[in-house]
Amino acid sequence: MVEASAEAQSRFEAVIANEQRVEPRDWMPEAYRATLVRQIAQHAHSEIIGMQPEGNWLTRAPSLRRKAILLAKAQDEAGHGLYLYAAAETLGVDRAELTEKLIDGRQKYSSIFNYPTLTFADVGVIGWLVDGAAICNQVPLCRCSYGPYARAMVRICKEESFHQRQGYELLMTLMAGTDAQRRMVQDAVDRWWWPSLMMFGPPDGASPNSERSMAWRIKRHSNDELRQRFVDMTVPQAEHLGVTLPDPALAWNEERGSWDFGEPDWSELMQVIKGQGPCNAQRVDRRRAAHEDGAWVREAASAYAAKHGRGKGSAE
Amino acid sequence: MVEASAEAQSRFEAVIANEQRVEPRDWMPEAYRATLVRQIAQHAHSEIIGMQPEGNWLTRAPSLRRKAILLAKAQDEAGHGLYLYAAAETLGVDRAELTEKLIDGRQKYSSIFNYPTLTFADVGVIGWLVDGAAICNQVPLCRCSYGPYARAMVRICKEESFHQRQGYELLMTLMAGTDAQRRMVQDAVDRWWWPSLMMFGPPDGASPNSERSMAWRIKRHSNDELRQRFVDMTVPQAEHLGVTLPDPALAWNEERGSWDFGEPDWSELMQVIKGQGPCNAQRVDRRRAAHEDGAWVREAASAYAAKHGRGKGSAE
Amino acid sequence: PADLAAYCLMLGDDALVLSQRLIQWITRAPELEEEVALANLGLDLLGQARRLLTRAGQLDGTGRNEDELAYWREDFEYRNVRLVELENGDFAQCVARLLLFATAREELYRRLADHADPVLAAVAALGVKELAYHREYAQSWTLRLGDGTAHSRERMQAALDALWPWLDELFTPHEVELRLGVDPSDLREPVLASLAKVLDEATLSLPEAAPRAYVNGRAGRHGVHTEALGPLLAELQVVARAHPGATW
Amino acid sequence: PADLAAYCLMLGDDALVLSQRLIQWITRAPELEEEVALANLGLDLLGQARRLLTRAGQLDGTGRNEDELAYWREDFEYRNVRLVELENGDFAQCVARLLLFATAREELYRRLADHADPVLAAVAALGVKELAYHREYAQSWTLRLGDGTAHSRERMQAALDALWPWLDELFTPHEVELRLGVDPSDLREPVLASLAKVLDEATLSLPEAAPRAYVNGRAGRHGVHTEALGPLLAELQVVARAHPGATW
Repeated sequence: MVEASAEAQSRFEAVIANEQRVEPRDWMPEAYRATLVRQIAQHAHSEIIGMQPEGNWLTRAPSLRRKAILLAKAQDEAGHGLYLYAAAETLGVDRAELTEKLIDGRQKYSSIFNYPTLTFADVGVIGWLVDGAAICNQVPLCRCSYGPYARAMVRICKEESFHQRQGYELLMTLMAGTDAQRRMVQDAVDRWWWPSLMMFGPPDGASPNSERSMAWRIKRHSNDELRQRFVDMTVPQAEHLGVTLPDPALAWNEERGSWDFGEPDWSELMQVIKGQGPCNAQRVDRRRAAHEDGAWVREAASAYAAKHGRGKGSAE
Repeated sequence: MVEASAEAQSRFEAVIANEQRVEPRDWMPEAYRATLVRQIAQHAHSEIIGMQPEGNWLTRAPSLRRKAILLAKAQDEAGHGLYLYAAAETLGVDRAELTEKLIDGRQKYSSIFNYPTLTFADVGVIGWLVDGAAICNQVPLCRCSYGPYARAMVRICKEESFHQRQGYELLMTLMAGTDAQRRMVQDAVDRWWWPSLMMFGPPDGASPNSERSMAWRIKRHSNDELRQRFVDMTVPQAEHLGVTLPDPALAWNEERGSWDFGEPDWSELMQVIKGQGPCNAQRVDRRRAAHEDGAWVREAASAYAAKHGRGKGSAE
Repeated sequence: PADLAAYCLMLGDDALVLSQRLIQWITRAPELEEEVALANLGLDLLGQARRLLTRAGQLDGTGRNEDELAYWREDFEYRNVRLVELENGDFAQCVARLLLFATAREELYRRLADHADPVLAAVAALGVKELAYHREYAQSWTLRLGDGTAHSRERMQAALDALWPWLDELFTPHEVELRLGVDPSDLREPVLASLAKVLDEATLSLPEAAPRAYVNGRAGRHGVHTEALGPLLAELQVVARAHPGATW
Repeated sequence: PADLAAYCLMLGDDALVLSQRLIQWITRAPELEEEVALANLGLDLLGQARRLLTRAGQLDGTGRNEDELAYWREDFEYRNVRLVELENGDFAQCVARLLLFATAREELYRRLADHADPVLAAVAALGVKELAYHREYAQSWTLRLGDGTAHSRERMQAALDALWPWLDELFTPHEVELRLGVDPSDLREPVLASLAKVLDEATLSLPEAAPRAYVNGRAGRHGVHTEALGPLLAELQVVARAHPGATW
């Protein structure tokens, strides 16, 4: 790559400083571009892999209305994946290449999806806690310095809030239901609470790349700030729902005007990040199988498009 | 093939006439050999394909005792297939070749297995009616003129009778059970009765090869004789069970000392024989898939045996 | 109204069961665009199923709602044609089934859009548009796979050959249909003409396979299904049945 | 007796669930001899499961029989290790799972054969012989696949690599096991030694994969399973549950 002119460099810095948007045609530092590619790709992969844990209950949803809601959500997630891959493509990578990196493990997705969904209540709890945590992480990204990513996030966040409300509504219904349904909810909360807290990443002291991302206005809040915000938002919701969050250290701190809470089991998280989570292999295997089983279909579409002079062979 | 000496020919005829056994080392007419190969192969294929309709309920058997019984039966059927393929191999063909002929449609299996098993009661009804009809067909084969086939049939018939009693016992249990269980039994009888009658083949007038098989003492009774024997045996069992056989023409004929019965829908049978039955494609596809999916395993076993100088590579 | 209820159940069960088969594709499709499209088709069919089952429950005098009908009937009470319940197979089979079903169902809905029953008419009127999109989607993939690579043509042809024998059941009238004056054998000619045109354009052969036999004259519309339906319903119903009387 | 009941349930569930997985192979095995052998192994495990569940029902004070325990518990009440519930995969995975499980279970049964509980001791005493056969069967196929063709070696190695991370759960003590004095961590050394020997002879590498994580410290023995168990139980239980109170 050509060395950037001092002028381009200072124009980029001014855009950042003035809270304006960097656009695809603009010059940007290589490290900024690489950071964005990594983050957007990881985010796109998370949408796609994230279809699996809930997708696990699509065929078994216990009412046709819930089935329709869940199916619409799966469809939204595939759509989010598409927007995000498109945003990544504005940075000069392509989707096929990112998919390869996902299935051979060179790029990550959110570790939360490496936990199993074991009852239909998990669907509600994922909506409430996992989508809730995702929203805390993602709302600030709507003001991210990179234009295409910020715009994708605006649309995604709107839909995510809708999913979160649907999740919470499902849980309210279950808590008003039978003992077995309430038990399912509490069990799901017990399993998902700590992994949700870990979605904000390691404690600030152990998060080496955060500072630069903050300077570039890709990231706007530290991991611990966002985690605290999530806990403060969620505790009253849990009370309203009537479930117990599985943390004996959880206590209102008058002085801070915030909830104190315990320390997640970071060693378990590290296992999951290193690929040893309960579902890491399963998730990637499924994605790989879909990709490989579909290769002949994509080839046929390309061959057809080449013969008939149409664009790249996806459904029109 | 060398022309048989007149002496060999007359020795063969004497063996048949004296109700002795033809053995693999003996000279035999080519048409006799070909008839036996076709019949034994078809019989072996029927045992193997016949595992599928009942195997369909192995994973769903509603009590652990019934699951064990059904699993033992599936194991017996695989065993019967092995004896029969071994009997066919004494006539100079090999199992792999017969399997190829099965999966590419050049050899048949009993058409009864092209009907679906739709409830657990089907397992009982198959034991009672289908194994019952098979026994009517097979008991005379224990005296078949070809020694290896006759000996295989002795062992097989013993196990088949055991399966038939187990099937009937299951139906007795269901008929003593809930309304839903009784309904299942009647529904299964309604579906399996006519196909069972068709297991004896077309009416004698339309069965061209029967006469020669009878002369060779491969076959000993005509299709219609066996069918009548089966009906006479089964009607009182149905009464004892408390089910209705779906034939309004069924009536005791005092004069004949036998039951009169209606005509099966031969056109439906012809559809099934021609490959258009509800399950023809499914049954052969499953067998083909198992065979093809297992090719690499069989190759590995052969390669290992070749390296280590052991016999053909099946489990020791 | 008993006949009309039975008819709504037939059409509703077709939609529900095919929707379940499409749903099984989610997270397994060859491309993300197809994930979105198949979910979309599944949602359309699920919506039709919900309205038709609801109507059936109103008309049959039992007052059962859509969930009671979907989750608490046994397979012999389901009235869908066998085509929609068969296991998924590969993407070519997905496309082939959609092509056969959508072509026939669009044609049927077109005729039902002015049916005397206002609910059925409304489902059909909206359904014509939905099914036209499903047919177009299936046609566009039939073209791509048929006229794509040699390998894809072979797979698409195999899929059509495998599913063709089940098509006839969609044209074979049940006594209820005859009494209601909605004989589906009228669909045969226009549907076959449409399919022939698409297959020709896709460089595929029109299969010649004969229809699949019935069992003593009964098939899907009479509740005599294939071995594929039981496991499909077991999966569909398992959670609902583990919690009788619960609200979700 | 509550601890002993819980322990019988753990071992019984291991046997029941693995038996169900083996049963799914029937009509799908690579050779008829393997149909016979896998049915045989499945029958042995099913027999062990029936005796162990019966014993658990006697000891836990509920008086539940084998079928009430097999058909009417939810997945979070199942106590099997996750290894036995994973989906079947190919024949190499079938062999790899049998090898890991049978080597460990034979070793365990050997120690339990003189247990104070006469039923558990009897299951174990018979089970040692059965499991020795299972292990030998798995070993013989490990050798053939490992030292067969280059392709089979690759698949056998991949299967071992995939299943190895689940092995550790068989050695990780549950509090019930500690209280009963049957700490399974004692098995680790002899089992790993046996496996190392077989893999070496089969020209395979000993996998180095780390154990699969638990969920907040809980896994199969605590009723926190993989996503594979729910569908397995749905299939196992569907008919029984459709007819509550019926006798079969």
